[in-house]
Amino acid sequence: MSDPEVRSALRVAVHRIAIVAGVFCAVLAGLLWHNGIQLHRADESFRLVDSEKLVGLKQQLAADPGDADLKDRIRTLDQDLRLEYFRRQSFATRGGFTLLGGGLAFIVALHLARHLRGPRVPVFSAKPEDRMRSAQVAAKAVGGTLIVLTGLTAAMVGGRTRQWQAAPAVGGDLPEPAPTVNEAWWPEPEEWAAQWPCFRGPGGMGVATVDKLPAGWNGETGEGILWKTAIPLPGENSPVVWEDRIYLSGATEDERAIYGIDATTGRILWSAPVSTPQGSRFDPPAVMEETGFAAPTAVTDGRRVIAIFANGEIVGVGTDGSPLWARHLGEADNLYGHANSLAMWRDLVIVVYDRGGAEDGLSRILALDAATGETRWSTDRPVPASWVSPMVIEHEGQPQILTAANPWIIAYDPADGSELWKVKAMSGDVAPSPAYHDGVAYFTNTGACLIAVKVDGRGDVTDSHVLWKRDEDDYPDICSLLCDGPRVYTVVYGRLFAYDAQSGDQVWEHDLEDDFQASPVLVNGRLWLLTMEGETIIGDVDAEGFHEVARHPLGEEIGATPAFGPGRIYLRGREHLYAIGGDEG
Amino acid sequence: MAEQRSEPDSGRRRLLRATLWGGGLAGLGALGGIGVKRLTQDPPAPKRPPLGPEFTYDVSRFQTSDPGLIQWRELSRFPSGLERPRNLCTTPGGHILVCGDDGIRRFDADGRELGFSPIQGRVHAVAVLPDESLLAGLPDQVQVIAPDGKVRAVWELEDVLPTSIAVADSRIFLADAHARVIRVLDLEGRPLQTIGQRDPDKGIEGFVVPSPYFCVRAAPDGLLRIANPGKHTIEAWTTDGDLELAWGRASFAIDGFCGCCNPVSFALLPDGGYVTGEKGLPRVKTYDECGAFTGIVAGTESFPEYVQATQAGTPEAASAGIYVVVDAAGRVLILDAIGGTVRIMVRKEDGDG
Amino acid sequence: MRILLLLALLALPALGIERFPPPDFSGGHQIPETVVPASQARTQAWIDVAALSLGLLLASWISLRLRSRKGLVILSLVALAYFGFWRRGCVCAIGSVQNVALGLADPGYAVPLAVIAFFSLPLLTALIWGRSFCAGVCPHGAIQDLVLVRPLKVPHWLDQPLRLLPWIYLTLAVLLAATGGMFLICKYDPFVGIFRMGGPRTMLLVGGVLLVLSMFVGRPYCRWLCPYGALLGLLSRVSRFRPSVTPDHCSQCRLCENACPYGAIHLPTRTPTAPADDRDARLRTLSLLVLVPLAAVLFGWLGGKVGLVSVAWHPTGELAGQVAMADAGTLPEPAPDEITAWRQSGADRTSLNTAVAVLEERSLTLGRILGAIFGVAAALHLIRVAFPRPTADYETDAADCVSCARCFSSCPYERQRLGLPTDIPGGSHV
Amino acid sequence: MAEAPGMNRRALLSGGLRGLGLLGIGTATGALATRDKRDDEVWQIDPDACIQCGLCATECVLEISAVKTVHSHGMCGYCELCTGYFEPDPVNLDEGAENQLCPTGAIERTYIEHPYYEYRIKPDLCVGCGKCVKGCNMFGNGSLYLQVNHDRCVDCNRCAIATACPAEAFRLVPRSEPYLLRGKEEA
Repeated sequence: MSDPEVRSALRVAVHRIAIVAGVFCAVLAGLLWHNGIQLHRADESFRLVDSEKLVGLKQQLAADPGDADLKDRIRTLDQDLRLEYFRRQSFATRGGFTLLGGGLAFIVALHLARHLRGPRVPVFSAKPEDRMRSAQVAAKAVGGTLIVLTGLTAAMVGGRTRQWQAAPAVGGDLPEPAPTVNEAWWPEPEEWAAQWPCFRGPGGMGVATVDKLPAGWNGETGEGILWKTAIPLPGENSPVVWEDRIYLSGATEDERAIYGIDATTGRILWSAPVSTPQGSRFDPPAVMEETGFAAPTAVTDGRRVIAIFANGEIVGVGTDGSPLWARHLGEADNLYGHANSLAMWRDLVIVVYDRGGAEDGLSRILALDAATGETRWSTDRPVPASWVSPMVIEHEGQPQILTAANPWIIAYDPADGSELWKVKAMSGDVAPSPAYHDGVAYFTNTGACLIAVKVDGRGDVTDSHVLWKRDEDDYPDICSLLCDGPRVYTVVYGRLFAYDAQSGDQVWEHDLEDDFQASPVLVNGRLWLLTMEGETIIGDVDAEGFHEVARHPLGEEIGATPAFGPGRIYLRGREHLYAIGGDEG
Repeated sequence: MAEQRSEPDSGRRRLLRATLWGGGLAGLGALGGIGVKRLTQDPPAPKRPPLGPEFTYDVSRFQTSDPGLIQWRELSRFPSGLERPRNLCTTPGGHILVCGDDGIRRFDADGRELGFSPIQGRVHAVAVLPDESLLAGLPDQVQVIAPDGKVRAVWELEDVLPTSIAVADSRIFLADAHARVIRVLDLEGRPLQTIGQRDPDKGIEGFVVPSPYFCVRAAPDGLLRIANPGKHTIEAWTTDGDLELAWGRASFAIDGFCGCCNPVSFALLPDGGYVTGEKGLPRVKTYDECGAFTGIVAGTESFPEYVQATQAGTPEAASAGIYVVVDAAGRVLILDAIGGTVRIMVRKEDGDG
Repeated sequence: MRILLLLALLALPALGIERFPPPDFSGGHQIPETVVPASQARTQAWIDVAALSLGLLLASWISLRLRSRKGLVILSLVALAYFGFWRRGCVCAIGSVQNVALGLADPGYAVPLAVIAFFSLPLLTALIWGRSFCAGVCPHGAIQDLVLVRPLKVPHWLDQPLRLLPWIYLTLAVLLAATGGMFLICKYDPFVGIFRMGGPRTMLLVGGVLLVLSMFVGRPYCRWLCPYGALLGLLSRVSRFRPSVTPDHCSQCRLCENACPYGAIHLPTRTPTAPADDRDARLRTLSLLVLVPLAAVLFGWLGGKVGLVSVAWHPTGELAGQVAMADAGTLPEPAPDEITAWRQSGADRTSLNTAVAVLEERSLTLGRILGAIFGVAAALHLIRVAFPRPTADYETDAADCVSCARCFSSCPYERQRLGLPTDIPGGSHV
Repeated sequence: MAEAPGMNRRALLSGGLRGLGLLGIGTATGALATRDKRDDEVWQIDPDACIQCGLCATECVLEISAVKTVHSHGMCGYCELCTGYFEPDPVNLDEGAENQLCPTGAIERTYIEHPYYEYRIKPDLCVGCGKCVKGCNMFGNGSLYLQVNHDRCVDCNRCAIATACPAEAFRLVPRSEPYLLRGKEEA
C-alpha cells in the first residue's frame, strides 16, 4: 500500500469502478423511471400497459358475441397484458434492489478513491477576524430572509378566500357567519332583471324574455318536458327562479313548507318545513279551496327565500333551506285566504297584510329585513282585506310600491313606508294586480273600474292625476293586468280585451272560451294565456286583435302564473312542477 | 507545495461548485415555486389518478333506456315514511301497505297516509288475509295484526325469512328466502307443506336465492308464480308443488334480468302479463303472459338516488330492492327502497283518468 | 350452529348488510373460511425501541468517549440497514413529532408507546450527549452522511437563512398534524420511498436528487429541512456533554478548520487573552428584549392567518370547499369521490359546517401559538447569528454539530492521543 | 485555561434550561403514555364505508398495494352468474378472458355443484382496484370487499391511502384484530 505506484494504479482502478457503477446506476434509474411510467402512465393513471386495445376488443365482442376469432384475440392480448404487467412489477422490485447494490458500489468506490488519494491539503480560506464579518453578512441574510418570508406569506395568505365558507352559511351554523349576511346587501338592478325573483317576474311586470324557446310541448306525451317533479304540498303560488334554483311553497291546513328545486334535474334539493309557535296557537284560517294555504308567491334575492302562508306565518330561509328567521304577522282574517304575493325592494320584503274590514284597523303594509325578518317600517292601511300583490316601480328616481284595495289605490315610498299618493276608485274584493308602463299605473277590479293613474302626484290625486277611467265593461276578478306599452290587456271570463293605454278606449276583444286563473304574461313580445285546464295559448297581439299562434297542453290543471329561467319555462300544475325547454345546451 | 497542489484543482473545483450551486438553487427555486403554487391554488384542485378503463366497473351503457319502450308514466309518488322500507302490497279495499323496519304504514290509493302499525323488527313482507287482518313477515316469525291494529297472533317459525307472502284459497304461501322454499300454511299458521324443496328424483333443482329477495304471487289461474332470482326466471308452480313452466333469461339487455339475482319482485297485470322489478340496475318492465318483453314501466334513469347509491357501492345499496305490485285499477306501484318513495304508474294512453 | 347464526342475525345493526345463509350443498361441499394474512408481531415495536436505545447509547459512547469515526460509520450502516431498509423507515423519530402533536391536541388519540419512545429518547439523549441520534441512529442522517464523498463548503450567509426552513416545516407539520389534517412530514419524506423501494414517483425523484446533492453538500435534509433536527439542535444547545474537536486543549493550529462538512466548527473570535467585548453583549441583550417579543407577536398574527388557510388542506375543509363549489355550481363534473361519499353518507351540511367552524377555531388558535413559537425561534436564531458568542478556541456549534466525529482526526492532539503520525501534509502550523 | 467571568453564569443558565427541557419532555411523554387506550393499532378499511373509488390501487406506498379483495365465503351466494367475476353482460358464463371482470385474473372460479360456483381471490394477483367489489356490491350482497393485507402493509405512521380516501373509510384497529371482516359469525 505504501508504494505510491501501486496506490496510484489502485486509484485508477477504483475510479473506473466508480464510473462504471455510476453509469450503471444512472442507466438503471432511467430504466426504472421509464418502467414506472409504463406502469402508471404519465397522467398517473393506473392501468395495464395497453388496456384501451383490450377494452376496445371487448366492446367489439359485445356487438358480435359469436366471433370466436375475436375471443381468441382477446384471450391472447389479455394474457400478454397481464404477463407484461406483472413482469414490469417484478422488474421494479428487482431493479430497486439492483440499483441499491449499484449505488452502494458507487459510493464505496468513491470513498475508496478519496481515501487512496490521501488527505486533502487544508486550505485556510478564512481568517479568524473573518468570522465577525461573515456573521454580520449572515445575520443580514437571515433577517432579510425573514422579512421576505413574512411578506410572501402575508401576501399569499391575504389573497386567499376561505372558499369552504362560500357555502351559504346562513342559519348560524357557523359561529362566524359570512359577514355579508347581516350587512345591508341587495342585488344590483340588472341582477334582479336577469332572474325571476318574484310574482310575475322582475318588477312584477309579467314580461319575460326567453332565449331558445321550445317549439312546443305536451305534458301528456312528455314532449318538450325536461322534467316533472311532484310537489308534496299543494299551493297556488308561482315558482320563483334564481340561477339554477327554483323555489316555491306549499301548504295544507296543518303543514307548510318551502321547496328548493334543482333547475337541471328537477330534484327537490331541500324542503324547509315552516312552523312558528305563534302560528300554531291559532286555528288554521278558513280559506277557499281555490285559494288554499299557500297562494302568495315567494320572493328571493339569490341568497334568501321568503314565503308567506295563509295563517300569517312568514319565513326566510337560505338558498340551502337553512332557516334564517320566522315570524307570525297575526291571525289572518280573510274571506278567501291570504293571497297577496310578496315583493322586494333592496333588502326589504314588502308584505301587504290586509285583514278584516276597513273599520277593524288590522290592515297594514310592512317592510321586513330580508336577512333577519325584523320590521323596518309598518304603515296602517284604511282598507279591508285585499288580494292584490304589491308592485315596486321606479318613476323619475322615486321608487314606489303600488297597492290597491277597496277603495284606495295607494302608492308608498319603500324607504320609509310613507304614502306618496292615493286614489279613491276601487270597490269590492280587490284582487287583480296592477300593471305599469312609463309613468302610468293601471288598476282594475271586477264590478269597479279600469283606471289609469299618473304616478307623479302627491297626496290624494283622485281629481288630478287620473289619466282615464272606465267602468262600463266587465273587468277581471283574479287575472292581473298586463301592459305592453300601447295597450292594456284584461282577461275576463274567457275573453281577452285590449284597451288603448293612453286614451282608455277599447281597441278590440277576443273570445277564447276558456277559464283563466293564471295571470297573462308577455313572452318575447307574444301574449301567453294559461287556461285552467293547463293549456298555454300563445298569440301575437297588435292593434287589430289577438292572433293565436299555438296551443300547448300540459295535461294538468294550472292555477299559477308561469316562471321563466334561461331557456326554460316553469309551469306549476296542481300537483307537479314542469320544466319546459328546448334542446339542452 | 500547498500552492502547487491547489492550483490545478481550483479551476475544476470552481466549475463543480458553480454547477452544484446553480443546480441546487434552481432546484430549491423550483420546489419553492411548486409549494407556492400549491398553497395559492384556490381551490386546491382535486387530484385523482384515475383508474384505467379496465379497472373500472362500468355499467353506464345500461343505465339509460330507449324512450320508445317506456309505455307508462308516473302519476304521482309519495314518501313511504319508513326509515327502511322493504316491501309493499295492496288491500282489496284499494289501500296501499308499505312495510319496513319501523312497521307497516297504510295509505289510500292516492298516497295519503291513513295509519301506522309500529312493529319491532324488520318487516320483510306484508299481506292481507281475507278477514282484512294483516300478515307481517319478520325473520323467524309471522305476526297477524287485526284490523284494529292489535297483534292477534305471532306464529313462530324456526329459520324462516319470509320475503313475500301470497294468500289464496284459504292458504298462505310464504316465500322463505332462508330455506329457499315456499312454505304453505293454513290461515291459523299451521304448516301444510313446502314447495320447491330440492328433489333430484322429481327433477326439482330447487330455488336459487342468493340474497333475501324471493317473491311469490298467487295467479288467478290457480297456479303460483314464483321468482327464481338466481336462475333469472319466473316459474309457475301448482299449489301442490309441481313445476309447470318457467321463463326468463339473464342479460343486462332490457329484455333480460340483470345482475346475479333478479327479478327481486314481480306482480301480475290484469291482462295476465307480468311487471318485474330489478335491483342493481333499478328498472321495472312488463312482460306478456308468455314471458315476452313488452315494455318499460320505469327505466334505470328514473331512479337517480338508487343509481347514486349503487355507484358509491355502499351496503345500503347492496341490500335495497325495487318492489312492485299492481293495484285493482291496474296501476303499477313501485317501492324504491333507497329513494324511500312509492310511485304510482299508469299506462300512457289512459293517462288522463 | 343454526342458533349461533340466528343470534348473529338478531344482533345485526339495521343498516348493515343482510346476513344470509350460503346455499346448502347436497354434495357436502365445505365452505372455506375467509383467510387473511396475519399481522406483524406486536413485539416488533419493542425490538425497535430496544434497538433505538442501544443505538443512542452506542452512538453517544462512540462519538464522545471512543471518538471513532469508523465506529460511527459502522453504526450508521447498521442503523440504515435496520431502521431504513429492514423496518422501511417506519417507525421514525422525525415523524413521531406529528403523533405527539396530535396526541397532545386530541385527547382521544392514543399515541403508541413505541412512538412516544421514538419521540422522547433522542431528545433526552440530546439533552445529555448532544445529537448522537443524528450521528449514528437516524437512517435519514446515515444515508446522507454515508454518501458524502466530496463536501463543499456552504457559505455562512447561505447556510444560516436556510436553517430557518426546519422551523417553518416543523410549525406547519405540527399545525396540520394537531388539527388532524395530515402528516406533512410523512407525506413529503424524501427518503422513505428509497427505503421502501417504491412510492410516489415525485417523492422518489426528490429523494434521488437529495442523495446526489448529499454527495457534495453535507446532509442537506438534516440541516435545512429536518423538523426533528430543529428540536434536537435546540436541546443540544444546553446539553451536558458535547463533542469537542480536541481531546486536550486547542493550540489554534487551524487544522480542523475545514474538517467539518456541516459548517459546525466556529473559528475563534478573539485571542485567548483579550477580554470579551461588553458592547456586543449589551447589544445582544437589548436585541433579545426587543426582537423576541416583536417576532412572537408578528409571527403569531401571521400564524393565525396561515392556520385559517390551512383548513383548506384538511380533509374536512377540503370537503366543505367542494360542497361550497358544488352549491355554487363551479365544481367540475364528474363530482369528486369526496362529494359522492359525503352525499352517500347523508350529506349532513349542518354537522359539516360545525366541523369546519370548530376546525377553523382550532387552526386559528394553534396557528397563532405555533407562529409565536416560530417567531421566538427565528429571533433567537437571528440573534445567535448576528452576535456569535465570543470564543477563544475552535469549537463545535452546540446546535448544529451532529457528532459525526469527522473533525477529531484532524486535530494533532487527537492523533497524538491515538498514537498516529501528526505530520499532516500542509500542517505547517503545528 | 482562564475562567471567563461569564462561564459560571452560563453553566447555571445551561443547567436550568436543561432541567426545563427534561421537564418538558417528561410532561409530554407522561401525559401521552398514561392514556387509556394502549393497544397497538394498524390501518384497516371499514367495508361499510368504502365506495371503491380505486385509490387503494394507486395511493399505497408499495408498488403493488397492500389492499386486496377479501371474500367472505360464508356470505357468498355461489351464483353461477357472479357480477364480481363476470363483465356486465358477459358473452358466455365461462372463464374466458373476454368474460372475466378482473383485469389481472385474480379470481378463481370453480364448479361445486349445479348451479353453484365457488370464487376465490388469489392475493398474489390482486392489485386492490376494487372493480369486483363494485360489481358484487351493486348486484350481489357484498361478500367481496377490500381489506388491507397485513402481511404486506408496512404500517405507515399515517397511511397514504387513508390520507387520500374520499370516504374516510380507513381507520385504526387493534393489531390483535387487524381485519374488519364481513359475515364473520357464519364462519
